[in-house]
Amino acid sequence: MKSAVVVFPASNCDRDAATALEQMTGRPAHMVWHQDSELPDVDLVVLPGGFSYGDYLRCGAMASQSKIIQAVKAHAERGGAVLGICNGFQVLTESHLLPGALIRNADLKFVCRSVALEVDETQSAFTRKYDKGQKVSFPVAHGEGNYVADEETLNRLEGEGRVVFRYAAGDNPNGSSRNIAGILNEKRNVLGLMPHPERVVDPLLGGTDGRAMFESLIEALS
Amino acid sequence: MTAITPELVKEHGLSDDEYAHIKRLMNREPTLVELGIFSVMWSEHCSYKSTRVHLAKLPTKASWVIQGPGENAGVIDIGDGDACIFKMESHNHPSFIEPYQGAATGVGGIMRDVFTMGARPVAMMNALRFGEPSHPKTRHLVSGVVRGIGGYGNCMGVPTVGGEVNFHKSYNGNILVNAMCVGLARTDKIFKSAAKGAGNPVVYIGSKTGRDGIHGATMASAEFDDASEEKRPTVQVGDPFTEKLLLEACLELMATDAIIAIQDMGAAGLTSSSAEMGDKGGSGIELDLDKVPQREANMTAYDMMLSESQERMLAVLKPGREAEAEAIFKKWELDFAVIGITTDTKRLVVKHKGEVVADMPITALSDEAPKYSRPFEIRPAATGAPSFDKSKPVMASLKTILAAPDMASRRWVWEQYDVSVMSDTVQAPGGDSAVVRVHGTKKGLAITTDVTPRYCKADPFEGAKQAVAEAWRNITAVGARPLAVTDNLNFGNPQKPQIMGEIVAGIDGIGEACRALDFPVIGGNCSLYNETNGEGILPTPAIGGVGLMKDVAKSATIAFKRNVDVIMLVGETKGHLGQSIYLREIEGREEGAAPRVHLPSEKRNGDFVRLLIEAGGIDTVHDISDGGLLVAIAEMCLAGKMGANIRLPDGSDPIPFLFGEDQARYVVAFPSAMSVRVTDTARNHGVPHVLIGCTAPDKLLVEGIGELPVSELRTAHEGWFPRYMSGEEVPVTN
Amino acid sequence: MKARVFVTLKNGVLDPQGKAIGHALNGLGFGAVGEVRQGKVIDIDLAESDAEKARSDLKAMCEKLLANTVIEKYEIELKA
Amino acid sequence: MKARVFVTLKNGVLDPQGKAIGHALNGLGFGAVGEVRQGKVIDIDLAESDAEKARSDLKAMCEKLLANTVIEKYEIELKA
Ligand SMILES: Nc1ncnc2c1ncn2[C@@H]1O[C@H](COP(=O)(O)OP(=O)(O)O)[C@@H](O)[C@H]1O
Ligand SMILES: [Mg+2]
Repeated sequence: MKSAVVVFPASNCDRDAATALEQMTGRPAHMVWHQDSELPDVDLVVLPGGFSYGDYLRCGAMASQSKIIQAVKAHAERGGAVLGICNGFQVLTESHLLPGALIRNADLKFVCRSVALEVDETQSAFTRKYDKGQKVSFPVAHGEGNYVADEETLNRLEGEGRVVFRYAAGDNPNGSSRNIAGILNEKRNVLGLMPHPERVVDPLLGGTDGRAMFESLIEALS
Repeated sequence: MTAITPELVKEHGLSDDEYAHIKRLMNREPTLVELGIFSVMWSEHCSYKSTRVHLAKLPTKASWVIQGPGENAGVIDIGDGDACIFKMESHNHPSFIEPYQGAATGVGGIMRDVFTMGARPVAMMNALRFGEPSHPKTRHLVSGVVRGIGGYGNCMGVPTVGGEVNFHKSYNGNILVNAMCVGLARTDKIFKSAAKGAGNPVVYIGSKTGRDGIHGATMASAEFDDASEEKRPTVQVGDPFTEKLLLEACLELMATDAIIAIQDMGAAGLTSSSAEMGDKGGSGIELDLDKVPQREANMTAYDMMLSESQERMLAVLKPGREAEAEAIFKKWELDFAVIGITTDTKRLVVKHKGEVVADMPITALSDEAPKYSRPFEIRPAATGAPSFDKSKPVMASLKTILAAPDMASRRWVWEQYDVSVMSDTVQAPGGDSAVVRVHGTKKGLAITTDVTPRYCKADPFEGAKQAVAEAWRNITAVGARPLAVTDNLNFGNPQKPQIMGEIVAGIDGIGEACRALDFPVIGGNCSLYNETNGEGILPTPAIGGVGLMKDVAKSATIAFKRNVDVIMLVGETKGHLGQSIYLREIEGREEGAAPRVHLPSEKRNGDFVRLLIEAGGIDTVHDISDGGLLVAIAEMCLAGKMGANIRLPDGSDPIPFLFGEDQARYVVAFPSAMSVRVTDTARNHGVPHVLIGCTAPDKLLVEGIGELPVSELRTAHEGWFPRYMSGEEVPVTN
Repeated sequence: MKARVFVTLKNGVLDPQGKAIGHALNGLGFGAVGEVRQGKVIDIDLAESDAEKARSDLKAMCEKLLANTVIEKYEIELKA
Repeated sequence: MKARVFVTLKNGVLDPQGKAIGHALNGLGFGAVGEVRQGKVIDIDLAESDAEKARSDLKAMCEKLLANTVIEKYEIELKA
């Protein structure tokens, strides 16, 4: 699987994503500057976590206007896989590649801790190696991960099996509607999620529950 | 030209003698700009005039020290061509005025000190002291400071991996916010601030200059700014986004060989950075202020030289490399301007609108800066072993202690920090030291900050020794070899002989401990004049320590791991209750002698514990500090989500044994099959040790005394901070 | 020309900040405080003398960047 | 009664958000955009019919909570 990681000004999980990708796929990821207008020939594009443009105005808003986003949209249009993690998820909603919006955590505090998640959907290139209903634990680290959308959108996401990860009952760190932690687009090739799978691929660093996501992608895209 | 009146001199914080000396050095009256430059360069903050003679006594050398005090940060060699660069600094006063921005810019400032030397910051720590919880300002300050630290550090993408939080009434009007940054570089790619050579371009990079935090602002606004309607805010606002760009741009420029010298603009911005670079390089510097990127209209030379706008750097480049550098800063969308040139005159010359507004010998700002041997008086240390009520129920006391503001879990704090970004955090907050892997290797850095201010109050010398010893112990407890420290000396007014005595004794205590433990001081910061209504804060010489381990996979943690592991107490227990948490929280008294650190025992016991961890198989260690043995064991139960059965050695007095704060001690747990090997090794090394029980499910039990479910301990320990911060509870303590 | 743009949450969209402020104000004894909503105000210096053109540019800025029209609405105010 | 409170940074205080927004707008081709400053607007429902009283309450709210008067200033607007 060939992959690229987009670097926005003040992305800060770009190296983490690249390290995880290299560790899991055995080949280095392309680092793509936000001002570039083209993506290299890759199967997966990762929009990493961080604070693109300082998270000023709204998280992900300015990054969604970057040149590279047109290319990311075209890649998604062609059926290429796109994974937005944390700030990357925010960029995806701001670019309208995913519905809804991410607003301030309900308790207004930045939260960094491990959360219990349920894998709700395994019919996707991102999660086929998980079991449906499997409980996994990923860290979150964000101040604005509270997913909101109108009822109709929420119903549709659920009805179409596009809610991929949910915070386990009682462990919702941000007040997200219906405990939503990660969602797919209609074509199921774009995933955005607030928790960080790339931070749980190394047993020394608090777990390996994120590995199956990369293994799923490798199987689906190679 | 503005006449320099005695009032103006006074408003610049210069004494009559100092001003007379300035006139001698200049051979004339200074201009206003020159006066401003002298005032900041000769300030306590920049010149260390009260402490320099004493700081000179600290041990600063070891074979692994690449750079001791004197540069922006200290540097140690951690093998394989890797260097670790670190420093701690205070932002106390600004954080009291505006907790969010004060703490945030404190974080930003210390990061610049580290990346200006070529390092990528990899870990942040924060040592915080607040007033008593019942004080009306405390909650607001805690909330703002923690948000500010997180706001800046999280955006930078550097994990904040530990720190300290204390509450005490002596900080009611003067909180302490000390931040430490640890970075990594290659030993052959370390950048310094000596602007050697003449004719080299001086370049300004980063944010534009505004009128932020200008000293003597009251005076300045009356003098030069009749147009402005508002009083100028002296608070600086941090812009972590720009800092992140500045970090990446600087590291990119550093990968070339275009830089001769580079220095962040910290306190006293353009003034101190240019003066220090010229001083260290033995050169002169000529600045043209018209070239300085400016945020506001009509800025005066005085404004620009004294501005403390954040996220700025000054560099000296090799001639002809300007375009290359500029391209990098353009890419990162940062301001870049050539604002001057180095000369061979050893003078700082500042031009503005075609006029020379300052022209002064650089040595007048450095070597000639005042240095005082202030009178000091060493107050006798508190003595005696306090009495206590033997009938108080031990388990209830344990619960009370675990829920005390100084002892309760700091989870509420650290969950607001990104602790795992950069994917190298092996041990996040909650243990003895944070452990951060050196990216791409098996090596790890162990990082801690420590000081117990109540010991320092009772006995400044022993207390300072203890701070070093505890840092050394915390690093040892995870299995790392302690290598070096940075200090942050927070004290009251040095012009009071009693306070000066605390400072002198404190520095001597640090020196003695660092020498004995082979733990040199490679950097530091002094924050003096910390007072509330004329009362000094508790003397607070915070110690930031860094150690190295060869293989992070072997790092020990405090969590009990297996049922029926043997629990061993390492070190001698006499039951020292003076100045203990037990005495304060249960008996309501702060008295008696502070515990003494016997440095040879400290070293012997610690070396033994490290040996056990390094040999493999021992993965559970906790040092014993605040609260004593039973608190340490309770913390190990909480972290491991399991219990323990403890048996007191024959003849021991329960309360002093369980809650005494004797030094040089650790709790170690291991499978019983290892008992013989471990006890033999201890005997061979002459290390006092005793087996005191074993791990167990669910309950902490002390034989013949009582028991508590771990869940109940958890509720007590985890509950206080969130309850307090949500406004539900304002306990009256200390 | 100076412009002021208001960006506020659409009705019905959850506003955690507004809620927290309202709660805190009640807690401070301001009992008369009912619902509170927080939004942004963005002041812009525009080198543009034609009010029509300014207004249409500002509208474009809002649609493109200043507001997230999924959850926010905006108002534009031109001054002198 | 409804009130609108504006909380904005004092002049001279660095506004990183405004700066970044201005920069982004320029980057999007809005060349006429000069300085940008971002502030907050807080809309408050007040169960208070006396305008005088409302105004003085709002002032107290600003001083106590809504504005950080070290770096921010505020304006109060009452609406029917
Ligand atoms: N301000 C803080 N930020 C992050 N972590 C903190 C902070 N204060 C305390 N901690 C963490 O809480 C744990 C307990 O702190 P402390 O009791 O001071 O440890 P010790 O006694 O081992 O020095 C440590 O892991 C420490 O790093
Ligand atoms: Mg410890």
